[in-house]
Amino acid sequence: MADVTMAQALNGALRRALADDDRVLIFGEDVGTLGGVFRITDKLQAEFGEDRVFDTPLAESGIVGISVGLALAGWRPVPEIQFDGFSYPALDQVISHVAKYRFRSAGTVNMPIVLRIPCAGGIGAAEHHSESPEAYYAHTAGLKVVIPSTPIDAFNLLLSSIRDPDPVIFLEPKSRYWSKESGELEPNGLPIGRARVLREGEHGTLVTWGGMVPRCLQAAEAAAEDGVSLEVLDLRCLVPLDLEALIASARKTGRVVVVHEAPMTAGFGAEVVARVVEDAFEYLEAPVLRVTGYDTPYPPAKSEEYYLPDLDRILGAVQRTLTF
Amino acid sequence: MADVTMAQALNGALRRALADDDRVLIFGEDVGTLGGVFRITDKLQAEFGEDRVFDTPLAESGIVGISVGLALAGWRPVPEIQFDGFSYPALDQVISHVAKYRFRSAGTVNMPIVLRIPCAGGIGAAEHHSESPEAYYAHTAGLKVVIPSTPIDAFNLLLSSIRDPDPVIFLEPKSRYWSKESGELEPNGLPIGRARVLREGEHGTLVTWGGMVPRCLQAAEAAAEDGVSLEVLDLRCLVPLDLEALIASARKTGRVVVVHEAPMTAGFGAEVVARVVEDAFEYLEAPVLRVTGYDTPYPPAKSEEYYLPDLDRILGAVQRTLTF
Amino acid sequence: MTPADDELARILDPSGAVVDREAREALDLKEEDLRAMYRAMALARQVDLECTALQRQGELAVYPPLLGQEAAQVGSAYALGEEDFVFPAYREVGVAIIRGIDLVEYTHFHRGTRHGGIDNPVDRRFAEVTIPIATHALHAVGWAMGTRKDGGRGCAIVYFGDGATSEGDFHEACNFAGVFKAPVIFFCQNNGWAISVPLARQTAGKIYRKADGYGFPGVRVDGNDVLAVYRATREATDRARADGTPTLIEAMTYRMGPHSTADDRSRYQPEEEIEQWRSLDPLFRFRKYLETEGAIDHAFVEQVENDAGELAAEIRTGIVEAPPRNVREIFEWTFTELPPHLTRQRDEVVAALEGEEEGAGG
Amino acid sequence: MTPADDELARILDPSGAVVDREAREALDLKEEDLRAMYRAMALARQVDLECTALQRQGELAVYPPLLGQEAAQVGSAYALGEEDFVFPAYREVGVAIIRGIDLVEYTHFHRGTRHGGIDNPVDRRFAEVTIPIATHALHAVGWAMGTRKDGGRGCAIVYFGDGATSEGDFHEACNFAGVFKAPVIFFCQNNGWAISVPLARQTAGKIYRKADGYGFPGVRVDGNDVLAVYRATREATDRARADGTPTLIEAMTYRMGPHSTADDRSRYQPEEEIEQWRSLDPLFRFRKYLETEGAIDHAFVEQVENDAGELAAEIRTGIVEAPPRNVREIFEWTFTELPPHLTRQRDEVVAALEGEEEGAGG
Ligand SMILES: Cc1ncc(C[n+]2csc(CCOP(=O)(O)OP(=O)(O)O)c2C)c(N)n1
Ligand SMILES: Cc1ncc(C[n+]2csc(CCOP(=O)(O)OP(=O)(O)O)c2C)c(N)n1
Ligand SMILES: [Mg+2]
Ligand SMILES: [Mg+2]
Repeated sequence: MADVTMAQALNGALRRALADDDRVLIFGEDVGTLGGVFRITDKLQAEFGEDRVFDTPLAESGIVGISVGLALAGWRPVPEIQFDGFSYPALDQVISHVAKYRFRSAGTVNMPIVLRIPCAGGIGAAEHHSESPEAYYAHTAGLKVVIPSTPIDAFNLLLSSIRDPDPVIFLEPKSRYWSKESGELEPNGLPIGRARVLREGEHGTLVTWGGMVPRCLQAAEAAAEDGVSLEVLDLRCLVPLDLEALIASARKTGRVVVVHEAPMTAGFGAEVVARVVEDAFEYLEAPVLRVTGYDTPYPPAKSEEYYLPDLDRILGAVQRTLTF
Repeated sequence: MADVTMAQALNGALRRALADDDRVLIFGEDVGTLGGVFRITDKLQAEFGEDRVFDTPLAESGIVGISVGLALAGWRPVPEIQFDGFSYPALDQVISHVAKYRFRSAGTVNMPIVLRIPCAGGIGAAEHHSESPEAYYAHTAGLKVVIPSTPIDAFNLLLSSIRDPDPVIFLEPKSRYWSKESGELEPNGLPIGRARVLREGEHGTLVTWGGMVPRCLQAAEAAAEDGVSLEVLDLRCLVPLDLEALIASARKTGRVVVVHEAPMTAGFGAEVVARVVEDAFEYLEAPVLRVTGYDTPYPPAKSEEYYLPDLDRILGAVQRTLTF
Repeated sequence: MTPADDELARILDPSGAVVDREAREALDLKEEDLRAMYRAMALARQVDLECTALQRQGELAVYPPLLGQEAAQVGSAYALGEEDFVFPAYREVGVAIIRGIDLVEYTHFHRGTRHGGIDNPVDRRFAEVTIPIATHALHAVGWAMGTRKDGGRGCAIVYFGDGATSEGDFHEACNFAGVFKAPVIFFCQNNGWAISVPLARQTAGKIYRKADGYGFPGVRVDGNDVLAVYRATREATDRARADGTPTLIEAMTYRMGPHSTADDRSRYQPEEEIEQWRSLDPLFRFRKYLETEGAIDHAFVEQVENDAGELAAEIRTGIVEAPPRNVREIFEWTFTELPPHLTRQRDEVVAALEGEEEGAGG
Repeated sequence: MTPADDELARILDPSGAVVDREAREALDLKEEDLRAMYRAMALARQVDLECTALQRQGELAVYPPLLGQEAAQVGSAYALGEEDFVFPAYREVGVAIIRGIDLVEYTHFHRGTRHGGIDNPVDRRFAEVTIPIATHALHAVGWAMGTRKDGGRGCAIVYFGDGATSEGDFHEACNFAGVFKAPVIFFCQNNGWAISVPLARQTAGKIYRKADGYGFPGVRVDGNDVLAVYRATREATDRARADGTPTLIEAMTYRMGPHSTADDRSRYQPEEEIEQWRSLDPLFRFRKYLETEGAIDHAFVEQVENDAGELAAEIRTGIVEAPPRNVREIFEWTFTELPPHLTRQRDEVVAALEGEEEGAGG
């Protein structure tokens, strides 16, 4: 089995979706000739033609807005937003229409739109290129929110997202684009909404997603050296949330630390805390803690190492729960 | 002391701000001749002239975007967005610029913008007119988020918000516009960031804000009849959050229920839970629970009574914490 | 901005006299078409009055009257083919009538019983009523792009007001339509006002001339002249079907009523202006013309009035007697399949309601 | 879209010969102005090359070259007065040079040491570097409205690309400017590409003609002719100062480099096109003209080259030798006063860092 990067895996998923379903359309800024600034759509236009894969004018609200119309015409739009920070001009179309159209039509129209957004930091990018907007989408009822952390998951979750009849915000952690995994790019039927235990543990659980997954695994590794056994749960989907897996792990270890890149206040970590507290309170040995980006705008690239949760901060929080 | 409605109080605060500081500008859709669809800007244009109070074209991103420029020119913009559901087209300007400009200029430029948004439901309004967007703003680092529930608070908090050198999202719960309070419209120096205990209690705390405040007071009233003494905490500001007051009350009663209108998932209620758990864990007798709008788009007016937290749901949650 | 404007295309003058005989002759309208158009305009007016009354009586939450805009709506909608897709804003009862939309369901939107107002917009080729201004213009463009990819000959028509032209989405929609040659008709009912904001505060340009910046034609037409509107729209559909060329039509009309039943227009709308436009009534103008041409007679007019009354009564009964909707629906409408967290919430509500019912019953 | 376009205003042809003698004579430029403009263009080119080199050497995170756009930037910026306010996008080093911006601080933006790049934009009359496309056009309009309220005679100039004209914010900005008579110059550097998307996929209209839809003038100018650009901008500032009339200037130029140092333009940008534009080099053209007129000589050109080298070296040293910024700042930049939750977070970081230092020291 060959190594694939997440970028290749996503490209493979899109190619497969285009081949399997001739209603799938891919479009966005620079996705055609260029193949996307991250090459996720590399060669797809050449292979499937300009009718299926096309560049749009530079207008994000437009990109998402035409997706609604294309869906009404029976297509399955898979638009790309170039970077997290440029997803905001499209928020009105996402919140007011993509998320609500099924509801507004009394359930008579589906919106099978997958909005792909490269997201989050850790790659030394310029301003507005390292945002973690997942909480905005997770709070918007009517959207599913998927965020893979490994190539094979990315492949399978993108395929399930495209097959899903409902709108999916598909967040791609840029810091994982070049991560490798060995495995086949063959659909494994993985549905949306299942978390994954990446490492079993006894003394505590690290709950995380996206770009923070490898760091949590490292933290678990480091903790193990000190005799602390940490479970690592990769949520993979924020909506629907895999409550079962989350609660099972929280009940098992009794100590939970949530780790994410976005600012702490009203981040999705708070939702994880609230769910754990609601359903596993009597099993908790310590407060559920959060290790997150700070409540400041994302800093300049040279400062991001201080901003993003690092091993020290993660292990420090684990320590606080262990010694509570 | 005469009774004033929240609408009158807000109008009074704007009038006073215009009179006290000739850099204050008020603008938005229909705020001039019409005085706003809720009459919050009633007569202000006649009094202060078209230069200070003016109608804009129908474009929310424009309204917020020019605010940034006006602030750079030394003005204190107090723009109005007509309804919650129409604040979304402006989210990019809010997130990418209003919230970040001070940061981007390495602290050398302030953005003293107060963005007023009538919000939330309970008034039988049409689609897109009953949204509770507070979590989007609270999660955006660089913004303060204020949401008064009574006329006198509204008056004072609006004045402090306008005096604040940083951007404030000022949410006005529409269901409270016609609520009355007796008191003077005289500034009392109330700063941003202070919660208020509206009712003292022993057995549990209801944490809430905006349109749910009166309902929580009713719930406390009803509980009292059954011998259950509930404290009611009106947060008034979500950012900065009055952690001190929140934690004090949680520690005192050991049981907390958060009540808000917005959908549950990743709503600001989750943040309240997470803060309470972090700082008052050992005092908690029961899980911190949330009673909120459901995770669906805001329903048609005729169904909103089922959607919004009601006495039964609030008291049910209280009961769950009491019998935990 | 009065209908005397130079660039205004017109076939009938305000008295109903034909000012452009050639254009009139060239129209592919039979007498029965003319009668159908008149009938639709008259029905629209009656339904509109009924809805306003229903709101005053507390049966509707709010209603935005179309009074005065009947010709713009009916003239344009009548020019469409079955394969065409309508993207309405919130004031398009006249269009809904032409397109055979279930007006009871539609009016439930304004009652606050449901959102959107249209069941199965895809089959009906009539999108959900849309309140967020100009957002639906992009939906129209997307649909038009999509139908062209399928080799369809349909075009999309999106209705919006003068105020809508200020929104970014209007611009992005026009620009996408130009670039992708999307067969869309951007139909602007310039009724002079966006709530309290007059056109002059909305834009310093002319609306129909904005089209040039996107590389497609823009035309201005007397929006109270149903025949001129029909012609302009038909020409636009022809262009759209031929090679996907979009058109921006600016129909000069006037909002004779308040913005909505919640509006107090006495604060801003000059009485004289309303008075001036009263003499330009589109229904009156068309009736005069049809009478002069002998296309309709008194009996026909009476019959239409009867039918209109019946339709209005049907709507009233339909909405007033409708059983309340089941609150379960709001969970089922959200996603195709209920995810666990929504199942939990749905079950909670249902249990509570059943508890209440049992409580009440027992 | 070649410079041979009909509607293109031009004073110098590509060889540096004067094609519009009358226009040339009418310019209020003394010889020292011409030299200053040449100098700025040459400095811009050198700084640009240096920054590209710095990026290749890992000293900058990413850099978007302005190569080929020197005339558009310098010609327009030179026409401004001190009281005018510049709203740059991210490619405006040429403008920054004319406006005396601290290029070390500015380059720190591209190094990833700080955002924005400008300390105290209000005093500098130069707004933060802005990456989200077209968003700053609204800031320019707001500033222009604001300065007019104060009776100021300044105008705002906002720089953006051809791609930016597709965004809703561009439209809203133009529309607000028209309605409020905001003294703004919308300066579009149409360099043919928005990353990999050519103009034809960006809009089906002509950019300068979009202005008409907003009720103000739009002009197209040869963007590689620094004198024509100067004249167009000066005329625009005159109009703006007179009564607030905005202008949209479309400067036809070309992106001779990649979109940014991260870009692989071989995937989309035709070599022949680049070749064709190479012969239209703005710096060469202006130098030829100045030499012919005897306004500069070899010594001057050499001196400028020297100065440019020094400036480039200063930037290099300035950024490479800058001490790292203190991480405390990111907390202090967020709000004017640290709220409790940020104090807590700041203290955590500071304690951790101090712990590390102590650990390292002890
Ligand atoms: C995005 C958005 N902003 C504001 C509103 C509130 N609003 C509803 S109708 C209206 C005026 C619309 O004017 P126009 O486009 O001319 O249409 P008309 O109502 O005159 O038919 C406004 C401001 C809205 N519905 N959507
Ligand atoms: C809102 C937004 N969307 C996307 C981007 C990513 N992006 C950066 S530059 C660019 C192309 C801009 O083209 P143009 O406006 O022509 O300016 P140029 O780069 O050619 O100077 C794109 C798509 C962005 N910065 N902002
Ligand atoms: Mg109107
Ligand atoms: Mg360009």
